[in-house]
Order: sequence, then structure tokens, then C-alpha cells
Amino acid sequence: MHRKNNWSSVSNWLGRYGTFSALLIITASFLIFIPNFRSFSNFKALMFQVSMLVIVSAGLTIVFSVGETDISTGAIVSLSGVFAAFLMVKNVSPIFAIVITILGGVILGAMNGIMIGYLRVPALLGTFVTSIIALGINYLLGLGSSIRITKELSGDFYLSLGGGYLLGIPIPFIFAVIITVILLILLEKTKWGLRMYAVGGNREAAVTFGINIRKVKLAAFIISGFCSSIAGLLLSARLGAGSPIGGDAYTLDAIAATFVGVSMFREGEPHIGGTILGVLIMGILVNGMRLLGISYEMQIILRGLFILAAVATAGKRALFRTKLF
Amino acid sequence: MDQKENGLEKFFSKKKISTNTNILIRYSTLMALIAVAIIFSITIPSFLTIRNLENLLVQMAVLGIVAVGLTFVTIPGEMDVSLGSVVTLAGVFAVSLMGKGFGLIPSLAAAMIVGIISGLINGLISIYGHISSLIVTLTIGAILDGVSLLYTGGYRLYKGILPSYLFIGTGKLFGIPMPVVIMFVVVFIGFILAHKTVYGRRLFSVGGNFNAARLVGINPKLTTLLAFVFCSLCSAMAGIIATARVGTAEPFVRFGYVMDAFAIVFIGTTTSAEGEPSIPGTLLGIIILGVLSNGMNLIGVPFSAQNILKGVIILFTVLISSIIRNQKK
Amino acid sequence: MISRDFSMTDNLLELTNITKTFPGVKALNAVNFSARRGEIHALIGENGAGKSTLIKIISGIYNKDSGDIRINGEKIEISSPKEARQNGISTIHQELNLVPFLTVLENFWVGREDDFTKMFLNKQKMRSQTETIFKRLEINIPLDVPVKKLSVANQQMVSIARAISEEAKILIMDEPTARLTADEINILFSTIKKLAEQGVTIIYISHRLEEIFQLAHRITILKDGEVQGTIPIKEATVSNIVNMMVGQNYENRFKKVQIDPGDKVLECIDLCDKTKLKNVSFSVRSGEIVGVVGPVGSGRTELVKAIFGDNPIHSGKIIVDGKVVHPKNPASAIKNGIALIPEDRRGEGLIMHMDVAENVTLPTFAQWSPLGFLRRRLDHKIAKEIAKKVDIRMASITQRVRYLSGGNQQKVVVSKWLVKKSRLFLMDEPTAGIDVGAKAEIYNLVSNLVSEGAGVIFISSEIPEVVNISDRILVMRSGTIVKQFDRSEASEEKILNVILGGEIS
Amino acid sequence: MKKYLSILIVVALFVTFLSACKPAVVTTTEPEKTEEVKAKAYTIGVSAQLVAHDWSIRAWEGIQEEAAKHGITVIQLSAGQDPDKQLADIESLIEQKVDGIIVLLAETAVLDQAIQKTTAAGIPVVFVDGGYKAAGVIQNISSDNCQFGEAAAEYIVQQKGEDAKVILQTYPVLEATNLRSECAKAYWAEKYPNVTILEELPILGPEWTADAQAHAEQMMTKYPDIDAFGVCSDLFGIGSSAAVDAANMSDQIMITGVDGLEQIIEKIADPKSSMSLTFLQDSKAMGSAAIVTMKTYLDAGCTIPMTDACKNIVPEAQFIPGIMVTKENAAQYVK
Repeated sequence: MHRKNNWSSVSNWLGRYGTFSALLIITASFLIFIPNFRSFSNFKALMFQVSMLVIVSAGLTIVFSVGETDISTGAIVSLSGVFAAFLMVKNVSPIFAIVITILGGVILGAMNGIMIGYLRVPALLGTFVTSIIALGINYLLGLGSSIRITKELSGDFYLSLGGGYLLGIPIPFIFAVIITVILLILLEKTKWGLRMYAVGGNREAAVTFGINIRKVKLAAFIISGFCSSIAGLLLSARLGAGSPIGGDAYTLDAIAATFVGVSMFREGEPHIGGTILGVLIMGILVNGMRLLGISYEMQIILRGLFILAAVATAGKRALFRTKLF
Repeated sequence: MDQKENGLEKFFSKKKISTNTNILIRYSTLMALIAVAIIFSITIPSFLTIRNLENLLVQMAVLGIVAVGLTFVTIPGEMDVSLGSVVTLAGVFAVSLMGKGFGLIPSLAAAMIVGIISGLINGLISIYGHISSLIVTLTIGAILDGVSLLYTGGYRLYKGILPSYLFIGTGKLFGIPMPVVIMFVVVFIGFILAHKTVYGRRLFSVGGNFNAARLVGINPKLTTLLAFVFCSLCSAMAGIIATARVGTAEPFVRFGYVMDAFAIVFIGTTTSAEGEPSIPGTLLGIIILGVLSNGMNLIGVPFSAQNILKGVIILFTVLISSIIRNQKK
Repeated sequence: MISRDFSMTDNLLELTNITKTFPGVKALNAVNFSARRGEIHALIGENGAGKSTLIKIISGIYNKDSGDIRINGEKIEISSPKEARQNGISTIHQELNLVPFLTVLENFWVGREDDFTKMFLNKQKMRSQTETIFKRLEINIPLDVPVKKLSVANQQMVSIARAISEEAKILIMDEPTARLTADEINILFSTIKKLAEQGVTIIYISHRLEEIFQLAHRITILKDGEVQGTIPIKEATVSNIVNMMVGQNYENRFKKVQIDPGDKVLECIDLCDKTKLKNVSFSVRSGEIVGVVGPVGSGRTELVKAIFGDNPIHSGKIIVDGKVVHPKNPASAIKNGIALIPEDRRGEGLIMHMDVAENVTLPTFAQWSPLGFLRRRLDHKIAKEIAKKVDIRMASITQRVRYLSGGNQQKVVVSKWLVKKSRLFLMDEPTAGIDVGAKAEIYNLVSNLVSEGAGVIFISSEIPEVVNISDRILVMRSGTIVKQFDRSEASEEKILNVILGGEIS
Repeated sequence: MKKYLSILIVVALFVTFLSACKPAVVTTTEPEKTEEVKAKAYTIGVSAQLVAHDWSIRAWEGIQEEAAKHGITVIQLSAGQDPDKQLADIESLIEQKVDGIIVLLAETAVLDQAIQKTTAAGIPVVFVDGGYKAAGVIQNISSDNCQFGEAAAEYIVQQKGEDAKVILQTYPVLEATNLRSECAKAYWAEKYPNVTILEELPILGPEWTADAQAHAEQMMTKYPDIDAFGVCSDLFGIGSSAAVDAANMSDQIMITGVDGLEQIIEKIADPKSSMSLTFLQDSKAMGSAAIVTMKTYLDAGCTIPMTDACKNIVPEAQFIPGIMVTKENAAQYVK
């Protein structure tokens, strides 16, 4: 009995504050042991590196909050970058290219939403299909190689979106902050957010509350698609090219970050704040490992283990047991 | 306990479709296959040749075996996206052991053991840790990739591969290429296991209703765990064949396999009334995907466009199966 | 007892010829129902009589197959909960419909925030409004805790308050008191009466007759989806209500065969689990039917699940056939010859998309598959025999159980244990939601079981049937057995009395 | 159960982390070994798109050995084919104030921003097999990929005649691989217009060898009269030659590749194999050359943009000659 109690209290503590303390410990130890980590410019670099992931994960969190999941984010990120570059090569003005690209992201998101919300296609399956199609379009446009975005094509404006500074703050990071804040408000302060949580938390209740579950889910996926396309644009601007594989890593990273952050607020429920912390941890971890010169192979192993550890110690809800059929 | 159906919902799910049209829908996947096959064989002279059909099957062998394994995991509603990494790691181990002078059997055994272990890890963590198998297999996959890169130092392994090992990939048995033979053996075993044995019945019960299965004395967790192990075993076998075919073990991620394997299983689900995965369905999926990519290669469609076609086809099968399932509700 | 004259007041709500069918069962058959302004109208009937279906139609969760709904004489369509609310209808559902991890405040307003906020939540306003309502209902529940942290009673109060706060013209309450304490009930009742006096129409559903006598102006009795009649409370008596509920011909429905019980199949001594059960002690002999009654949440289900090894025991002994057993999981309980017919037939009893044969042989098929290979022919043979014996009406042995009627589904559940030749049957609401004929068949099935020497624990909310079928009756309340009746002394009134918290002599 | 799992995982995490930290320590303590050059201990960063290709591994070896000679510390980062990560890698190298950066086998298109950053930080960059022209890039070290393409084209014609029917497997993503096929095509178009290119397919991976094999198998069924496969990388060669040999077509079809993977050279040496030409590029030499370039640049105290003096000692391009390996001379290159 007693041991059990002890354990449960420990695990509760871990579940609640484990991830956060992990963040503190990791950051602290890096600050102490890695001189380069301390430098201001590294923090700027760090900001650049986490921005896109923050945006994608924030969008994904919305999807999680309605009790679904989305594995098409990475594909949409990659596609958006290539798409925008492709348009600009075809002499479409940057602004217009951006608008169209975002529109594209929204459409793919809507495609997810309709399949999953209206046709009750399992989320994994639905978003999987979307990702394949996105991949197809992507390769069709760029034939698998990156499309350069030169100054001549896009002008400083576009590239500065990815690499520029505003008041000394990296512009992508500003975007990340803005989007995060908006979504945070949406989820925590508006009726829509409340309804999303209701749908994710208790479907039956949501029905009796008179909430239109389909609409809510559709909205969630559209938001996710929107975020992914924004991230894709910023990424392409940062790289100065639309890379066909640039965003692939985001699918796993975003899901991981959301899972890692899930324990923080609302006890085991998705929450933007938690997600952001999750992203920061992952970002800092990778950044630090780089500075430590840990080999690529070791990096992926460690990241994997870290995610597992976070997820295993976190979480009340059966951690998004997403059923396939 | 559902709201009023409206708009799309009504259009797709609530159209009262008579049983025969229902059957039409169910076999539409099969008909689609036949149609495609006919078109190809008319337009491409070299399509309907023994040699090409042989190619088709050989090229699908690795993927097919993986897909059969995946089917087992999906029956209880779980998923495994680490199988690509298992394919790689198993191949690497087998080849590297031969490089170190071990015989055929120990090398094969090693690959199999890799499969079993990774299956156990996936299963244990996701089932007994109550963690979504998606996130678990994603991370375990990443870890395995790291391991195989670490183990090989990134080198492509090919030294010391035994002829008997190569035979698995390139040899022929009664004029049938070995990979094809093995694939059909695996499909057959999978079919028996899933549809003709106690275990299979239990697996489907767990998938159908976890609690009901528990309350008749079935151990749902153990049942699911075994499915994970079987899946990874298949992946390991696929890894052996893949390496034996090229005569090289590459320590690269095999995410392509994951996507296609899922595509196959999903296509397969559309053939069952309940939208469940099944081995015959999977076999159909294998053949469809094979015919498609083979035919498109012959026409000279670049891989890029191939993805779109693949995606569209899966999209339709998904829509069909969702219509079927919504009717049942 | 409130006595007001309604002859002047008109019908606020009027339902005519409402019909609703689910696959297998006709839930409602041409139901006519009317409620006047400011009236407390009780709706009673056995489980599965169609009460919940009716109110779900009124509150827009189900869509009626046919029939009209009129409010103030004008015909309206209610196709979603939202529309119901727009028509001034709000509902307290039986099952707790709250979002566990949202706070009380959030749960209180989610889905109807538009009332006073366009987009952004105006927490202050929400808070103040909630507080006023809570004050009025004399509830003091902190507004900022997640509801999952609240007691069940408090959760219930929250959803009640939520419904009341909608200022509806028509307020529907489905078993609102099921989980409440005496004081809470009193507060609720006074509120209900106040509302009625303010002209709100209240449709009140409850199993507890004494509540109804306390509150209602009129009573409408449903049975098997049909209205048996509507009577003013003045003319109502327990007996005529019960008769209408269960039907005159109730006694002839089923003949109890007396078997003299053999030795003990099951004995429980001071059984406790982590949460609900407190020192439950009783025994079941072979050839004996032990009825268990008690309000929702009295621990009936927990008890059988504990015996079946699906609800970990904290302390106490379970003795099966004289040997002490420790069922850690259903598998081991099944080995000891115990069978469970679970309350949630679809959720726990059957695998809906598998066929009859597969379901019937589910616990047993492994036995006759020595090498682990299925023997479908044998499965089918055995399944056919059983199906014949218990007379499962189906197209073929390979029909998927999803398409069977409720009664036949239940027979499938029972027959899988017949194949297993279990000696102790734990039946949790075996007759819930199935029509009269099927019920009778289930009764016969049960008595056949005991005549073959099995022991049966028969849980039901329908006291008449329990009285009718059982040799002994255990009355449970809040996790313990408060009273035992022998068949001879058992009567519906006595039992009701105990259940409803009367003195336990 | 769950608790044990989580404990287990956490433990595993820490163990691996500690073990992982070792290599870093090793690299950073390397220069201490060579005391005498400690005065001029440079730190040079290496960013590779993916060090999982024999070519880049050998280059990496070259770099290490050469660096060890001069007591130069090298920090190697591999981006695992994620351009964003590679950019971040380079950023972190800049962060660590390395004296120079060597980029191995990169997709140049996605590196514009990275190079701008290094230039801004005044850090010289040497591209190995990249082909990137910019002020901040002090030298491109590579084989003469175009010459490889042309030589292969010529060889095919010699073997199969002026009306050879050829199938190309290309990889346009990388500058180097792209040059090879493009130059070959140009060469034929100019010199031997009768050479027919039956089909040209970009193989985009990640299943390079497997895809190449599948593609080759199909082409053989589609065209009965193929004379040669011209593949832009030995990776494809592994796949296609496996296909051709398995089909016993090796006497009819020849395959030419580039890179000089040991495995390919062994195949060429094997008379039964269809693999009949590759160019052994000495990527190890390229690696060490890169270090040498860096050292000369740094020792000369050059800066970006480079003065003419510097341009003289550090030419903007350096070709490391590749060795043409054919059936005739293959034996001597088999290790």
C-alpha cells in the first residue's frame, strides 16, 4: 500500500511538473557546461530553429484538443515551401504567392476536416491520405529537388520573412509568438476553444450541449493546415529555397512536442502552453546536443528516448489512444 | 446518439444504399483493379508478359510481407510505423554477421531476433504503458534508425554475403523467384493465422470489442502484443529479402515502406463489409499497388506523379469504406 | 401535495403519434403526450419502456420517425439540441453529460456562450450569472475546479443547475435524483416547485414513486413504447400505477417453478472493493435465483464485477463451490464456472460485427481447437443447437448480431455461457431495453438454468420482475446490502420502501 | 507495469546520454595530443548532408587524418538530409566560432542563407563536391564531374557503337550528380547524334538502390534491345547491375557509374557482371585537400572577400582527378 501511494504521488508529480523541471534542468546544465550555448547569438539561432516547429505544433494542438490527430502536417509544410517557390519562379508576386500557398494549406486542412469530421474517416487514415497527395503534388512541382528563391525573384521582403530581424528579434519567431498567442486566446478565451475542448473531452456531452461536432472538427483541421502552410512559407524563406523534404521532420517533431507538453496544464489534456514548452525542450535539447558535437545517430536515439520518457511519465488520459478502425 | 445528418453527411453516409449496390461498392476496389489491369495490358504491350508479371510480384514481395505483418497490428486497431526501421536494422544485422564469418542460419536467426525484440518493445510500451502506438512506434523507429546507422558507421554492407543468402533474393524455386515464393508463403501463413486459428479469432474479437473480449476470458493485451511481434517478424523477413535482392544492406531509413504498407492495408479494408483489415484484402491491396506502380513505370510516369495517383486511389477507397461503415451505423 | 386547477391553463407542449424505431426494437409507438404550463408532469415506466427515447426526441438528440410536436399549439421541428433550446426546452439527461477536465464554470456555459458573448468569453459575467443561479439553488460548488474533481452528486447538481439556468419554458428531468443525497433532493424539489409556480412546465422522470407523489400534478405511464394512460395525481395509487407499469397480465407472463435449493455455489464474506462495496456478505445456492435491487449507483454492478474478477477486491472472501477463490481477472472467474451477463450488452456483452456462431462460441471455441485451428463446422453445429434451445430468432447462424433484436442479442449473450456450462450466472439488468415477449423468454431461460442446478444472481431495476422471479431478494444501497427478503415475505411495496430510503426493520 | 516501463525508459535515456557525450569530449581534446602545433590550433567545422554514404564517410576520414596531422580540431555535424537542420548545424558551427567550415556533398540550393551567414561572420567555407560559387566560398573541391560524364559517354559509344541505345538514371538534386548526366547528354548530342536515350528517369530515393533495381528490371522488359545503363551514381549502379545480372543480360547490357564504391569495383572486376565502368573519385583526398586549403587560407591570414594574393594561393576551384576503372584495370583497385 504505502509504496504504491509513494509511487503514485511521485508519478503524479512527474506527470505534472516532470517535463517542466526537465526543461529547467536541461537548460541549466547546458548553460553551465556549454559555453557557446550561453551566447546571445545562439539564442537568436535557437529562436530561428524553434519558430516553425512552434507554429506547426500549435496548430496540431488544436487538432488534439478536439480529440483527433494529424500526421499530414510535415507533408503540408514541405509542399507549401515548394509551392510558394514554384509560384515565384513562375513570376507570381511574392504576396500573391504567399496568399495562394496559405489558401492551399487551408484547402488541404479542410480536406482532412471533411474526411474526419463529416465522413467519420479515422483521423490517422484521413490525414495519411492527405499527406500522400501533398507529397505527390510536391514532387510534381519540384521533381524532388529544391527550388531556389533568389532575391531577384522574391525581393528582400520574402527572404527577410525567414531570415530577417525586427527590433533585433528574428521575424519567424515573431510570427510564432503571434500565432501562438492567437491560438492560445482562441483555445482558452473564446467560446470556440471551449467547444473544441468539449468535443475532445466528452463527445456525448458535446452533442447534448448542442455543439456541432463536425463544424468544430473541420475548423480544427483547417487551423492546423493553415499553421502548417505558414510554417512552410517561413521555412522556405529561411532556407532561401523550397525544399521538397524540408518539412518532413515536423510530423514527428510536432506530435512529439505536443505529447511532451501534454502533462503541463489541464492535467493530461492538450494545451498550447504545454506544447510550446514541449517545443522549447526539444529545440534546446537538439541545439545543445549539436554544440556538444553529439553525432547525428546519437541525437536521434536520444530524442526518441527523451520523447518516450516524457510521454511515459506524463499523462492521465489514455494518451490519445488513436484507434485505426 | 448522433445529431441530425446534414449536408455532406447526408450525401455520403445516409444515402440508403440497397444491399446489391452495397456489394457493388464493396467489390468496386476489385473491379477498379481489373479495369486498371485491362487498360494497362491493352496500352502497354510489355505489360502482360510472364517476365513483367514476374517483375511485378518480385518488386512487391518485400512490401507485401511487411503489409501482411502490418495487417495483424491493425486488426486490434493499433499501428506500427517503425516497421521500415525494422526492415533496415534486420537486414543490416544479417549481412553484418555474415561479414563476420557467421553461417546462413545464425545470420537469419539474428535478423529474426531483431524483429522479435523490436516487436516486443513496441508492444510492451504502447499496450502496457497505455501510450498511443503511433507515438511509440514513431519514436522506437527513430531509435532503431539511429542504432543501424551507429552499428554500420553509415557504411553500406555487402562483404561476405553467402550465395545461399543471395539465393533468397535472386534464386528461383520451380521457376518462381524466391521472394515471390516467400511472399506467398507469408500471405498463406498470415491468412491461416488470422482467419483459421484460435489466435486469429481472439485478435478480431479484441479489435471488435476490447471489453467484451476481456469479459469472456481473452487476454486482450497479450493478444495485441503478439500481433506487434508478428508484425516486426514479418518486417525482419522483408529486411532479409530486400538485402538479399540487392546484395547490399543499406543503413538507411525505409519510410517509403511504411507509407506503402499502410496504403495496402487501407485499400484492403475497403473489401470487408465492416471496413476491417483482412489478409485477403491486404493481398488485393498488394496486387493493386503492384500493378499500379509497375504499369506506371512502364509508361514512364515519374515517381512524383505516381505518388499522386496512389494518393487519389487510396482516397477513393477510403471514401468508399467510410460510406460502407457509416451505413452500418 | 400541490393542488392547483389546470382546467383553465392550456397545453404548452403537445406530442401526437410520436413513433421511433431502432434496429430490432420499436422504442415508441404512436405516443401521445401533453403538458400544461406550470405543470409538473411525471413520466414513468419500466426500463426500456421508452421514457428516455421520448425525452431525447423532445430535446432534439434523436429524430422521430413520425408524429408531431406542438408548442403553444404551433407545430415545430426539433432536429438538434440547439433548436430544442431555441424552443425553450432544456433537459437534464440521466447520464452525466459534463466534460471531465473543464471547470464547473466552463461546463456551465459551453455550447450556449452566445447568450451573452459574441466571441470572447466574458468570465466575469459568466461567473456572476452562475453564482446567482447557484445561490438560488443553494448550491455551493467552487466554480474553478475541473468537474472530474467533484462528487457525483455535485456533478449532477451542476448539470441540473445548467438546465435550470436556461430559463426554459419546458424543463425535462431524467432521473435527476438518482445520485443525490436527501438534502440535495429537498433543495431540488423546492426549486422545481418554485419553477412550476413561475409557470415552467416540468417533465419529471423517476423510478421513485414517492418522489412523484410528492411533486407531480399528473402522471403518464409508458410501457413498451406505448402510453398506458395519464392520470391526475389525486386519482393515482401505487398499486394502479404499478399495474399500469407492468401490465395486468404480469403474473401470467411467467410461472415460477419452485426448486429446493442445493448447496452453496457462491458465498461472499465481507466483500469490499476500493471504491463502492462495503462488507457485502451473502450466498447463492444451486437452483436458487437471488434477485438484487437497488437504486442506480448502489453498487450492484460493482458487486457482480468483483465476483467476476473485473473489479479488484480490497478485502473479504469469495467462496465458490466451497473453495476460496481469488479471481484476479475474468479468465480465472470463468474457470471457476462463473458467467457474467453484463449490463452494457452492446459495449461489453457482444462483438456486434461478428456473427451469431462466433459470439456464441466465444468463451469456448478454444476448447475444441486442440491444435489452435478453428473448427467452424463444429462451432456452427454447437451454436445451432444452443440457438435452437434458447430459440434465438435469426436469419442464419452466420448473421451478424448487430442485426438481431435486443431480446435475441441478449439470448446470444446468455447462450455463450450455456455452451460453457457455467454453474453461476451473474445477470446485470438482463431484461433492460428488450420487449415484453423477449423478457418472458429470458425469464424462462433463467428458470431453466436453475432447474439444471445453476445459481443465478439477477440484478434488475424492475422490482416487479425481481419479486416475481427470485427466491431471495437483496436490497442494496450505497454499496451494502441493507435488507434481505425471502420470496414469501417479499412484496413490491416493501422493497420500494427500503430502496427509497424508508426504515430498514 | 506502466511505472516500471517509465522508470526503465528514463534510466535508458540517462545511460545513452552519458555514453553519447563521450565522442564530443574526444574531439575537443584531440589537439592536446600534438603539443607543438598548439599555438596554431584551428577549429574547423564540417557539415554534411548525411554521412551515411561511403563517399562522404571516406571524405570525412580524409578530413580527420589530415586534421590530426596539423593538430586541427574538427567538429562534424550531419543533418540527416534535413535542410533546415543543416542550416541550423551551420549556425551552431558559427556559434562555436570555428575558423572555417567544410560542406560535404550538399544540395547547394538550400544553402544560400547559410552561406550568407558564414560570410557575414567572416568564416571561410570550402565545398567538397558542391559546386557553389559565392564570395564566402573560398574553394570548391571536386572531381571534374562533367569530364566523368563525357568520358562515360565516350566509353559507351566505344563499346556499343555509335547507335547505342541507352537508359539514364539521374539525380538532379545534387550539383555533382546532375553535371554527370547533363554533360553526357550534351556530349552525345554534339558528337554522336545517333545515340538514342530510350528513357531518362530521376530516382529521388530514399530507396535509391531498390528503386534503381526496380526501374532497371522494368526497362529490360519494356525495351528488349538496351545496350547500356548510364547511371549518375554507383548507388544506382548497385541496384541496376543487380537487376541486369540477375536477368543474365550482362553480356548484352553494360552499366557505367561514378564514385568508385568498393562494391562496384569488385563487380567490375567480376567478368560476369554487367557493371563495366566507374570513376574512382578519391573523396578521401578531397577531404584532406579541403583541410589543407583551409590551413593555407588561415595561415596566410586571408579574409573575405579574398585579396588577389589569397586568390593565388587558394584557387576558387580544385579538381581531384578521378581514376577510370574498367574491366581491364579493375583488378588492381580491388581492396
